[in-house]
Amino acid sequence: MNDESIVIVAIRSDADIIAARQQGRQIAASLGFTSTEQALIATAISEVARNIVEYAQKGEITIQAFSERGKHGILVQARDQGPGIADLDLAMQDGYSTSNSLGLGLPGTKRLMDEFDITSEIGKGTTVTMKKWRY
Amino acid sequence: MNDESIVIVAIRSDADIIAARQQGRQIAASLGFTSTEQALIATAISEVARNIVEYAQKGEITIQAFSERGKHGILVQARDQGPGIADLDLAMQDGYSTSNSLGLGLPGTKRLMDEFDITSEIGKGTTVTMKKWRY
Amino acid sequence: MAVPILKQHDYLIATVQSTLTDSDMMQLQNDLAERVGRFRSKGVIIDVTVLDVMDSFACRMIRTIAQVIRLRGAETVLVGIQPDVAFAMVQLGLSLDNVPTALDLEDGLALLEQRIRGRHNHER
Amino acid sequence: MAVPILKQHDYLIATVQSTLTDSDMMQLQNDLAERVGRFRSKGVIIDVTVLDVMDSFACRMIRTIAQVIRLRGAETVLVGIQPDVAFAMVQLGLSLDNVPTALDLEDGLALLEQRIRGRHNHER
Ligand SMILES: Nc1ncnc2c1ncn2[C@@H]1O[C@H](COP(=O)(O)OP(=O)(O)O)[C@@H](O)[C@H]1O
Ligand SMILES: Nc1ncnc2c1ncn2[C@@H]1O[C@H](COP(=O)(O)OP(=O)(O)O)[C@@H](O)[C@H]1O
Repeated sequence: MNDESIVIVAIRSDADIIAARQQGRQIAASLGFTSTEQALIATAISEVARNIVEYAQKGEITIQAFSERGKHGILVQARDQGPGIADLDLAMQDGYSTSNSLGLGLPGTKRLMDEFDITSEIGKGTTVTMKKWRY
Repeated sequence: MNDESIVIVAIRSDADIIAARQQGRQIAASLGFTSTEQALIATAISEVARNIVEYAQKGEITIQAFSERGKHGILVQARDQGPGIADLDLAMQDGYSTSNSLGLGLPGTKRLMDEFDITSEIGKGTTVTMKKWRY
Repeated sequence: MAVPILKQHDYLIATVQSTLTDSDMMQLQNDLAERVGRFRSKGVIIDVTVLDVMDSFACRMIRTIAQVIRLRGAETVLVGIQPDVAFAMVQLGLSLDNVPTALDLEDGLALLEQRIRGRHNHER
Repeated sequence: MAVPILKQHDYLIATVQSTLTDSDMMQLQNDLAERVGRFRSKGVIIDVTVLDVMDSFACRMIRTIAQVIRLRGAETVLVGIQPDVAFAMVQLGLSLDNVPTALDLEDGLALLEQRIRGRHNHER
């Protein structure tokens, strides 16, 4: 994969979650990430993709290589036009969940990646942008 | 080491963290600190040096002997031109961390030393100044 | 894809063959709960050797399955978590709670055997 | 500097030789997780006798390693924390969570032995 190509995976069902994380792992492998790092990236993708299915029903995940000031890595974005998140600080807390869930998805995903950014607007949707650098 | 000499350790990588704390231990030993106190000082240096690598990428640690109103001791300063800390009160709380970390570094370091002072400005950097008296 | 469940003496062995969807997981839970009763099984092994991701959802499902099996009077042991998967789980902050783990099927069977013997020989 | 890992019967013994960098720690974790599988080890001892500082980073790494090893079906015991190091850890407010500790290698091996026997005979 070169720096221009972007892989977009539409997320509608839990089969799509699996497809997205497999794509993520493959792209991470092609970019030279170690197998341990590939597992972290695939797990992060799985978490944000599941949130799309769970809370927004549908959305998409984009995965691409990127370079920035001499650093290289993988950029993953999860986007949906779902209900949005009212309190982002709360949503980022370990154990906070509005569903019958562990509430580790967002804070845990942040721990898996090097950079993590989430924006959300009520009624408009949610976007998670995350990066992992290749050392 | 006499009261005029200052040791400056540039901090850029985790090898530098190790160098800084070894320097700190040696200087503390030469100033007559007990081995237990040396361990406390070395641990404090390790924590602030790691924060430099983690949050500011680079900076420096200065270590020096000092005397003040009949008291003698060691003065350690950690300086960086990194992103700074938005809320110092929050950063000084046990368990507060913006990274995948324990959040004990700053409050714990304060417990290890006799005096502890932190100043920080967003976009300008952070300076931690700490002292341990020799009894 | 449904998970095949093998009956071996007092035990049931569920070998996860590929990444499971949510409904596969629910299916597995129902199948195991039902068969523990049908075969009067004393222990269940869930083998996740081929799983390359264990996310918070999968983790929660495994915990739930183990709790259900426990209420049906049997023990569950999870086997085959690969090193990379284990590390990702820990970084994510996941815990399996009280679900015991073993390296692989062989160790898992030994652990079940000992736990079930222990369970009968000691006060709980 | 990489940490040498010794295999002794059912156990692995990792003797930290000097202060570890972050990547040494990651390496140690990967090596241990892999070898627990290769040698079917039941327990891991991490010997930190020569460590002169255990900061919050090292502490977190040890906790993570122990959790990963647990998911691989083995137990971890930390041995050799020196008095000064222990005092600094306590002052700093660090806890090793559920990682059991022993005075030295000999006690660590005895503790592992007990824990592994205990694990099989009792409900956890
Ligand atoms: N894409 C999303 N759209 C709307 N709400 C979301 C989305 N992702 C997360 N949330 C909200 O944030 C909370 C925390 O998410 P998370 O940490 O992943 O935990 P969990 O999904 O286990 O509840 C969720 O319970 C939900 O209320
Ligand atoms: N030198 C620094 N530059 C910028 N931010 C810092 C620096 N040191 C500490 N911080 C901030 O303060 C928080 C608390 O620091 P600390 O108590 O050392 O815990 P930890 O490093 O484990 O997160 C950090 O998570 C980080 O956000």
